[in-house]
Amino acid sequence: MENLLSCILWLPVVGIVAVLCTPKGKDNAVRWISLAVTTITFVLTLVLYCNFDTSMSEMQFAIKVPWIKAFHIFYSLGVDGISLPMIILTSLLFAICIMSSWTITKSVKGYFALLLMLESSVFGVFMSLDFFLFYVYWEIMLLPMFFLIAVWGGENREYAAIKFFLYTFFGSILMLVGMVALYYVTGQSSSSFDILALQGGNFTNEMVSIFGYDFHFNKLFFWFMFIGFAIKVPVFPFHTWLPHAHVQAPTAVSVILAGVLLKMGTYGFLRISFPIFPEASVHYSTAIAVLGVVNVIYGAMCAMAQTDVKKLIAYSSVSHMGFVMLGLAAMTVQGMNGAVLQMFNHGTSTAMMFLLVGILYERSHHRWIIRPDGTKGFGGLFTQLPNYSIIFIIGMFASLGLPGLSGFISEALIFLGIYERFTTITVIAVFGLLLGAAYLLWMFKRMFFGEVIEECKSYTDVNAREIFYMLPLCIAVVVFGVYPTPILDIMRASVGELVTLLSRF
Amino acid sequence: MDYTIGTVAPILLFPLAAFVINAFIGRKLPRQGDWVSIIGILLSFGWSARIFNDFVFGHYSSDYYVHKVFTWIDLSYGDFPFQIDLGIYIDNMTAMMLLMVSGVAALIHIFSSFYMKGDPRYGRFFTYLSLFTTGMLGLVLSENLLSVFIFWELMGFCSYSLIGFYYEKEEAGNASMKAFMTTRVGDVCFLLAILGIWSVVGSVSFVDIYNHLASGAFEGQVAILGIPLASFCAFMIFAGTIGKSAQFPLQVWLPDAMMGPTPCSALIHAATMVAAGVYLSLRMYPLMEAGHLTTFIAYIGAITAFGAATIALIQTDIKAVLAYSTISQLGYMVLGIGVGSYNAAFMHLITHAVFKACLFLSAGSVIHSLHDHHTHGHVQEMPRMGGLRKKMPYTFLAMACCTLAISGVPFFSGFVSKDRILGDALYWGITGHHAHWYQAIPPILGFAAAFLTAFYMCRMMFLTFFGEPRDKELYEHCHKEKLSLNRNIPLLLLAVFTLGVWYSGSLTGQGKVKVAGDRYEWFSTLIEKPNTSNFREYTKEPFGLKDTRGTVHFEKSHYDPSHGLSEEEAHHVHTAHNIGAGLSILVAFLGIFIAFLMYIRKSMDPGFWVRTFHRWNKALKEKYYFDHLYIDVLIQKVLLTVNRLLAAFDMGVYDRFAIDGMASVNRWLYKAANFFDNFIVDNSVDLTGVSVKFLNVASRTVQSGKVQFYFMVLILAVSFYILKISF
Amino acid sequence: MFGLAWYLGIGFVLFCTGITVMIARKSIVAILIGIELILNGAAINFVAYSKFVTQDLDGHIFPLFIIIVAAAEAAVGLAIVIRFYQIRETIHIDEATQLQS
Amino acid sequence: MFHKVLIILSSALTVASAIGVLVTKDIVRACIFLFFSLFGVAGIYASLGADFVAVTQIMVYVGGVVILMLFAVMLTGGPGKESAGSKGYLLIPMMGNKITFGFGIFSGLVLLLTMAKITKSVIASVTISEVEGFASTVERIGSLLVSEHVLAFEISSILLLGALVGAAMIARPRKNV
Repeated sequence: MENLLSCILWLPVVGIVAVLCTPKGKDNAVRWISLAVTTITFVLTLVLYCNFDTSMSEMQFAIKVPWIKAFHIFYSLGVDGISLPMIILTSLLFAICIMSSWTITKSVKGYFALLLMLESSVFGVFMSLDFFLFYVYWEIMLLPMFFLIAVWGGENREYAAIKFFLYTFFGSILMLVGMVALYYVTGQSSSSFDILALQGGNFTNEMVSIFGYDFHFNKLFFWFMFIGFAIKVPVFPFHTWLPHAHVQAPTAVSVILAGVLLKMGTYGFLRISFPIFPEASVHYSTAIAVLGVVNVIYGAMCAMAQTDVKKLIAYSSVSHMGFVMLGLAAMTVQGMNGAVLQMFNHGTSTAMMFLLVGILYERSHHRWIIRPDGTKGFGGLFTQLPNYSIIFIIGMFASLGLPGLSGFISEALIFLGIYERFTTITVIAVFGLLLGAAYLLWMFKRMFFGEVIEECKSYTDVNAREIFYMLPLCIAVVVFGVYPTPILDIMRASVGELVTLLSRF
Repeated sequence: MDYTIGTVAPILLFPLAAFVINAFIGRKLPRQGDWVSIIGILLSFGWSARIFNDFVFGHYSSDYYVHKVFTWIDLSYGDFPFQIDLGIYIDNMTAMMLLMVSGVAALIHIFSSFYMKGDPRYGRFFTYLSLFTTGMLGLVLSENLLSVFIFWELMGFCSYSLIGFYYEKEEAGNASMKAFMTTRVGDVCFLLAILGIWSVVGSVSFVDIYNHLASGAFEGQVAILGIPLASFCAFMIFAGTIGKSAQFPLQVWLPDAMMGPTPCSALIHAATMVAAGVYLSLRMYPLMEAGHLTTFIAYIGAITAFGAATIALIQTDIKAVLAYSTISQLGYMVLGIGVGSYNAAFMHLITHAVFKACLFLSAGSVIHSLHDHHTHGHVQEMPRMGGLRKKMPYTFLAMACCTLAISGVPFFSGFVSKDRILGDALYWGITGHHAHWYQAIPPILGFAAAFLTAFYMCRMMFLTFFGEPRDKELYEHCHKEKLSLNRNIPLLLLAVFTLGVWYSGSLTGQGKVKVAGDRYEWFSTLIEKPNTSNFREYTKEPFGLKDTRGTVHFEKSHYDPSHGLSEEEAHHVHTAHNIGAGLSILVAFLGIFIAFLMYIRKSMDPGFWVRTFHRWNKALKEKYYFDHLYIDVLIQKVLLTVNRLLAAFDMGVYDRFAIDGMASVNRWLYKAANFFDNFIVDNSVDLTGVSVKFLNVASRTVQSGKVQFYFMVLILAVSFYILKISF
Repeated sequence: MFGLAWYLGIGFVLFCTGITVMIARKSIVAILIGIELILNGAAINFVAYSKFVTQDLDGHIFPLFIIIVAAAEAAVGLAIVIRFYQIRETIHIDEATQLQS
Repeated sequence: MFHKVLIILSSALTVASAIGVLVTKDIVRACIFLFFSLFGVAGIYASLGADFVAVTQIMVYVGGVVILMLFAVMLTGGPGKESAGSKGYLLIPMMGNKITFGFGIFSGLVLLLTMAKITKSVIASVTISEVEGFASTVERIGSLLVSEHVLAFEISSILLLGALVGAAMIARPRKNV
């Protein structure tokens, strides 16, 4: 059991080797190997879930081995209630993405190897308990993303890939500065990179002097970390990489990007920013809430004006991640739990949306709701693709927060959490739900209702493979919408502990 | 019956099971699974009837209730308790709602098997119906606002799907989206109310809210901008009602909702779902009072009742007339809430559900039998009908009963409930002690609307069933109606329950003209405003235990003609009611008479009135320009423009200049530095040509991108470094 | 006269010539030749030191490995040259601009 | 005497040929000069008493690498094609121009200066002694290779294998270019 995490972490790496060793031309073997690896990983995460003790808030399955002794860097892994849902989500989405990528024909080997590499690095981020290790995985993750977008993307892929890379890299550099600063302020001791040892708000009295000005250590470096993670979320002024990256990326990468990678930003808040700088977090929670509500409204309004389906959904991700930010700013049990739940639920629902758009794209090779010349890109899909439409309805209503589907509970918990602290902000943010329904339904109306337009008549309905990989997500969306307790139980203790910590400041 | 969640849940679970079965394997079942849905709702009806029997004929006490909860979400950790409960809350009102909803729904299910026959998506229609019934029954059984909200939205979804049922039509898409979005405006407000209440009560259970209202927890709390919390929450809940029950100013969606199949219009957009808003306001009535919102509510109700009735005057589509009459009748219920006529408002909800369902089903029966062989569609336009009573006598009979009921003719249910609302409004606004001058308008509008209602309903009847057939071909193709189980029986059954005697022992419902005596005033006796002081000592009852309340003795309620008022006040009230009853009979018959003159005797020319009030007529045709205001101005001009500007700003300005601009800034800085260098060199060094040439060579070499040059620089730099440090 | 300094001098002359060749020449083959010279210049140093300073045979092992590495590098490098020639029909190093933006 | 002659001859050969590599116009000639230069280096090894290294040098370098280079030159269009920059009276080598040549010489000289300085201090700091006599090193090198340096030895074999396969892979003619 001690090595379970390492198994999950390194299994995709084994998969990479296996994929690379496959003889040329055996593309199907590559696909099956990747699928097998991701499926086994998913099963292993389920084993992890079954053996997880939900009553504990501490790290479980922890392992700590020295890595670079000179700098007190450890290979230190562990999961708690915040990271476990993310790990399960990651492994599930990757298995689904492998299935959805079956139709990729351009350098199959490289594509699947990069996907597996991405999976391993994402696991690394969610499991690391050593700040240095966390940072390393955080950076490694950029590499496969860059190539996946730049090689397998749409027509403007280089621009999007470079933009994505530079944006995120800018954030990581600020994070690196913060990490190094922490290393020196803790006296380069054996716990300088230990995330668990750092947390608890030990830096309330430290001051740093930059260019002759004195700053509170924790307030200054809270913002360094904040920007680093906020770019990944993305929070309002740093969000513009997202539409580009989403529109250009291939379907599976969009799914991973929206489903998992955005969560790494908010996970960073929960794992690093809030526990290490609790005082500054509480002090600046209003700012976080304001940024969150701007995200919600701004993202939704931008989404409404889009004529490209994928761009629309990309902006809706901006809007939905704003809810997560609101939940984090609430700093109450319901808000925080809602935020973590929203991270999970957004992962499933938005993954559904991107997969569905990808399925459509494979048939139509364009994504215009309304083309630039004013004609309809799609029309009457409901008549043409009945089964597809039903799945689309489930995904769409989960995304707009219909009760009974997953999005609602997390949003309700977030609102319940934040109302007492920021009433005005809540009143504004609730109207984000309205806008959210508006742009999704408007899109749905324009694409699915009415007579079938001429070019849509050749589209075929979803095939068995597509239904097969949409099914787990549909089930997750419905089941966790009705009965979210399995996930809430995992996270309750860990989130509660974090709230207890924050409430002391 | 032992009331636990387990024993009550089947009401909900039967239709739910039907939904699940139909959703997954419905297409493979014989008859596409319609019998599954029908059996589900019939079982549910049986169960509801049993509860109704228990509550109405068993305990016969107005403050008896059953309240059971279980924990749905528990997030408590350490010092932070937080849990969300779900559960059931059954009192007399719930019991009646259950019976009404399941009964009406069962009949509509049966009728649908006639109306939808041959539709390519026959099975799917029943799937939606089952889901909808689940939602409505769940809403009625809910013990807290959050679960009310959940089922409320679920019904919104069903409504969306059913309005968009004929998705080949572009207008169906527009209408369904309009319906969902308009009601969602109210829903969002409702959610805000939940949040506000939660911040004080720590739960949104009805009993907890009553408890906190009784102990005055809402006093002194401020929501935002200095608005008292009670007013804020009450307003927001009422905004939910406005959205769901299509009140002014969010009434626009309901007429468009008639795009859906007629049985679903009957079920959702007339009888049950739209009444959910009123039901919610009734449940939260103590909060409305605490928030001092009643006058506002009365105004909204009166404006809606009157405005919708005027629009209904000129409609030519039979379903549109019924849609506007629905809005108008819902306006009456809201007016009833506003004027404190709790009991009558709820009674009107029930009676309206029955006769409006019947009206819609009758309309469906008419529409279904009128088949245009040129367009292959059903005909809904009244100008093409006429004289149909000979062709379809049973439909005519049912519809006539309902028309009399809705017009407020004595002996019919509409008269009993509407008359009491109008009487209470009269007392509240004009004759009562506490009546202020500004309260006089709602009752006046109410009576005016009653007159208009009688007129336009009779106009509809006369245009449809009387006179000569105006479209001969259509008339000839219409088959003679035969008595059939799934077509006429539901109509006639519903028509039977439009008689007033089922609801009240007296003619006016006030015990004034006693037909059968006090014993049959069960409705007035059983439904009373929630008395919040009863809940002062309330503590939560946990899941699954036996009903502790069974041991508590409740006084059997008796009919009290003076409603607990002092004798003098009761006299005033009764006087007002007598006047009100007289007036409403008068206006009803006046309306019928004028309609008779215009459309049967033809001695009055409707065209004259149209010409005289042509500007108003135009406004009515445009539905008072609300669609124009909302869609063309607010959404197209304002919201979408703002959105487009924002999106253009985001990608075209912010991203292009602020983010990508970083690169340009770098390039410009480089150029500036380069220019500066050249400039300085040009002017300060005498050897201009040489220096320029050298600089050119240098900069070209530096920028060459050639490996060897870089290598050389590397060598030189290393050499320099070594020479510098070691020697 | 022919002590350590002599041998080191030879080695350095070889090394610097190699550097100069690398910088001055534009042919990829010539650059590879320059690299060979550099490697040999370094190898001479090892052997010279082993004779005059440490007096063991470790200094002889290193030239062997250098030779091995040089052989490997030459093989791969020349293969790249040939491939490059197939694509560009020249071996001028300034033509290798595909990675430039 | 033989020893001194050997030293002088091989040193002269090495340096002169290296200069030749630098200044010659023709790439084939550069390869030939390299051949001689490496041969001279082998002679230097021999004069240092490193018989085994000297032989290896001749076998691998002179016999292998240079021939490989000649092949490469021939496969890539042969000599003369690239000597466009070599006109005028100045002896500017092919495939370069005056500027690169100048820079090359310049940096070479700077480096030489640097190295001379380093060498001066190094020689001053080490104790120089000379091994008397000459004994064959083959046996001892052999045992060193399989005992102390066995890891490096094995790795180098893998490296060679990799280089071999890699070179074959890269140079393999493909149609779809």
